Amino acid sequence: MLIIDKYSYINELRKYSPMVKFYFAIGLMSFGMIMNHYILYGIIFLVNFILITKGAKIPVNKYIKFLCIPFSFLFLGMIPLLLSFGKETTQFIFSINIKRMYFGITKQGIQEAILLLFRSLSCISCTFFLILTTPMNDLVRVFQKHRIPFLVIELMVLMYRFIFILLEEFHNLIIAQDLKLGYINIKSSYRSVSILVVCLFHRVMDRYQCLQYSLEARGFNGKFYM
Amino acid sequence: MKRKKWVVFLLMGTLFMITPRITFAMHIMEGYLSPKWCLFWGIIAFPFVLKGMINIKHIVKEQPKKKMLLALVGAFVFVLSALKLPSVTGSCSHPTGVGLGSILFGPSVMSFLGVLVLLFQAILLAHGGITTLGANTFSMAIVGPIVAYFAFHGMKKANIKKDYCVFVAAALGDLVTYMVTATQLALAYPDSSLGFWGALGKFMSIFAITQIPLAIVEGIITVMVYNFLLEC
Amino acid sequence: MIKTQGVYYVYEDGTQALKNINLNIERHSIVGIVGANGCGKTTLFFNLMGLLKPSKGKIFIENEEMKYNKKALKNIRQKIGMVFQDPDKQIFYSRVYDDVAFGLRNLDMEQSEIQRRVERTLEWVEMKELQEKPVHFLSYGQKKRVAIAGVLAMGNDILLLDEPTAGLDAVGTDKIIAIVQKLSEKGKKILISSHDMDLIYELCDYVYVMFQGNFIGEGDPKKIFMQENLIKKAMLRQPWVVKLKNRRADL
Amino acid sequence: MIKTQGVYYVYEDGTQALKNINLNIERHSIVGIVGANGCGKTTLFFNLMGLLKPSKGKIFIENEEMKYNKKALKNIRQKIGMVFQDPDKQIFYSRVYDDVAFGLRNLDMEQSEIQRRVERTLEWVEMKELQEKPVHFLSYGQKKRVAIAGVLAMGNDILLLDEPTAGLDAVGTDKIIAIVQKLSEKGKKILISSHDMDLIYELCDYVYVMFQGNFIGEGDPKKIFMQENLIKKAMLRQPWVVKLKNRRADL
Repeated sequence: MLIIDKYSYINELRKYSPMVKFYFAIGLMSFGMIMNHYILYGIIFLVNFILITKGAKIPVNKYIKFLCIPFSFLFLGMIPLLLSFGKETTQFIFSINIKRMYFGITKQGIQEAILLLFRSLSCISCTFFLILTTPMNDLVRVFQKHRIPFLVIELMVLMYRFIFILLEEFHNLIIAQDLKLGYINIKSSYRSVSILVVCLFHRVMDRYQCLQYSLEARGFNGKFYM
Repeated sequence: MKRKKWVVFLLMGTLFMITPRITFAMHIMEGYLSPKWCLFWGIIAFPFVLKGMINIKHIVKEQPKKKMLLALVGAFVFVLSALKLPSVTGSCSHPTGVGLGSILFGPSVMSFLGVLVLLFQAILLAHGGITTLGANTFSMAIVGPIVAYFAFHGMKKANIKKDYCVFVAAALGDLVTYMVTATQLALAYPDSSLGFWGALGKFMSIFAITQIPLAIVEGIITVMVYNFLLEC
Repeated sequence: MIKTQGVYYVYEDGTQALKNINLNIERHSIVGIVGANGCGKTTLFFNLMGLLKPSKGKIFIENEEMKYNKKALKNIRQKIGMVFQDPDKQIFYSRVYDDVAFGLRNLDMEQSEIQRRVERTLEWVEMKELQEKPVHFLSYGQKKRVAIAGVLAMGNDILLLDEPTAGLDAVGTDKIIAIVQKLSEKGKKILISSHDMDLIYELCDYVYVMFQGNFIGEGDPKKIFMQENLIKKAMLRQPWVVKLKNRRADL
Repeated sequence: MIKTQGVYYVYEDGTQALKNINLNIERHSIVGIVGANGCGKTTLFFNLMGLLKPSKGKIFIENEEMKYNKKALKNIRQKIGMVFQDPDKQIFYSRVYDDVAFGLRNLDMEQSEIQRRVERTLEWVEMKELQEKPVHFLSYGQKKRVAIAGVLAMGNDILLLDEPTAGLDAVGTDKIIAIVQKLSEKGKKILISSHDMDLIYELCDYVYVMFQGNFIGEGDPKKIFMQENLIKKAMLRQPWVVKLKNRRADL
């Protein structure tokens, strides 16, 4: 259902130690950010690209699709960097005059934007390496070894399980609404969305009731051990 | 009454037209902030999250089964954030769920669960990021919920009609979240000649102003949800 | 009314869910699709409803090729209705009446017409007296009938029923069978997916046997279910009535 | 091992769910409880597990009256295990191993012993090869087997199975039947609630017929299911094998 999660279980690097993968990804990301050079960022991106597509055997077209997920933010966030104000025209490559101010694209802006683009792509590629090759259940073990509070671990483990249950319920309800033309126009869409949220909320509470019984039946003693 | 509704819908429609099509995944992405700012926002967010965690620890100490409820609520918020709010232009936006969550569960629970939700979003959806977790937590899980919570309860105390309280809380929670995001970006990338304020203007116009119609949508839907919840 | 031509469907992760599906329900009134859990029955239904788009092949609804724009889909939804296996996945209102009225309200129908339709449909599935009840007070079988009413109210000509009797007791099953037969008499076309062989044997006048995304057999249920090897290959079990006949023949 | 004496149960909203239930599974190994949806089977199981407390009447576990303090309940959980109808409501971990180990870890067992037990149990239900898969990738039937493993790992002597085959296809059902038979051979007592008459007929050596919270009949399945009127009153259907026999007698 969540495609990144799916790949994290079926990729070819799944069997390697999650600890190694975790330190590799975080280490590479931090190293790049500290050195802050766009050639290094480029190299990191390429290394991860090869590891993900050749090592983990994630199809190239799928990986490119994944890279598009954060693209909208990247695109929107770049605009303010590229555009800037100034009192003189000299610093601008292209500008328009508004009263006594100039507004346009500066060389510095382009440089800044390019560096940011490289940094973001290199960092996101490290994250992708980690999340596409290491399933959540392995990551939890890594967190556990780093002495993250036990309560956090417990909640993460439970949440991970419940997310898929609720997500399935959620998708089914949306399909059922769609089949009854629930999203045919804006008015019905609003009605559908709000009833969907309410329905899901009630389901959450009902589920809690049922889970309490089965928890007790299984001899729960207060802790969700790992 | 019916006519009034149509006026509202018409207004909404026009607002939608001017909203850009790309309006989802507004968490600050991986690598967007320099290490300095990552750390800074992490440190700022930490005490709030810790407070939330201590509160929750008290609850689950008395009733360990409540852990399940918290995890269910966390999963619920995660799933809501994957919800697509429909709009006229055919584009979609994701609600923050900040207002609803804050009204239903209180801001301190939200700040702690919020971190977990953001972490899951980074790991399972590649929305946001690990390095920017602190910054995103501060905007989505701390400031947004607190503003929504106080807006709701402040207005309720002033005997304002419930619907308006809910609407303002949800819309404001959404809007403030993105205003904080814009501020965070402006701090990290000040304008070369106009400095922070210049940058704030630029980022606000992209990350906050375009969010106004979406905040209104979220407000309306939250009101509908709230009323349905009261009904049953 | 529904026809498919070499339909294939591949999921995002590469799983082949449907392979060369050729379905034609034109000359039959109640058609069954039998297969083990996970053989692709639901995926096929989702393709027929236009919720999923075939990776290859064509689907025809009333001799027109299926299109996937909003207007075309709106049309399809008014022609074909689908009832899910689990009624909880299809019922979202807490009041029976509201739930059945949901689809009609989306069509911007007049209040009085909605009421007329909802009441008639609820009468039809024998749920009229319970229309004011909250859904969570209903039994599983009653919920199932509410879900069917919600789809029927739309007035579709073709109905897809996904495992309509799963989890129901004898009485619940009988009620569903009666509803399906009544619908068929009214001229509706019905497509049922199930792994309940007895049900399919009793109801259908044509049957497709599905296995791992393929149709591995089709024909008159009376003949199909006699082919022990085919049924075994599909990981199914012969209907009891057929077993009975076979044993009698042995005597 | 389990015995009840005039057990009544009334829900908070006033619904009488159980009326004068007298159950005794001492002399039988696989006992069936049959009844239509909503007749009170699950409520009875919850009472036997100590999850609900009877409004009136007594429950005996190994000749001791059930107590409801923490220690007594902990004891009961080690003697009786229950598999719920919906595995999604019983499985807490997405890692199969962790879920099966859950009950054992609650008992503060040693790590090596836990591992031994979990692996043996998973082998037992034929889920060993799938243990690396997360629960959300498993089919319904596979989840069901994980849920059973989680209960079996505890090594209880008595097992309650609530609708163990609901929603399963022929292959899934056969696997559950095989598991139940193997368990019974190992000397475990098993109590199955179901409305699948064929299943109960095949498996059980004693059966209770339940209707609206009452036991309206009990005895050897071979005899009980011959009483057509009783079965009809309970809103059930005779097993096919019995129908077959009757027809043969008619010949």
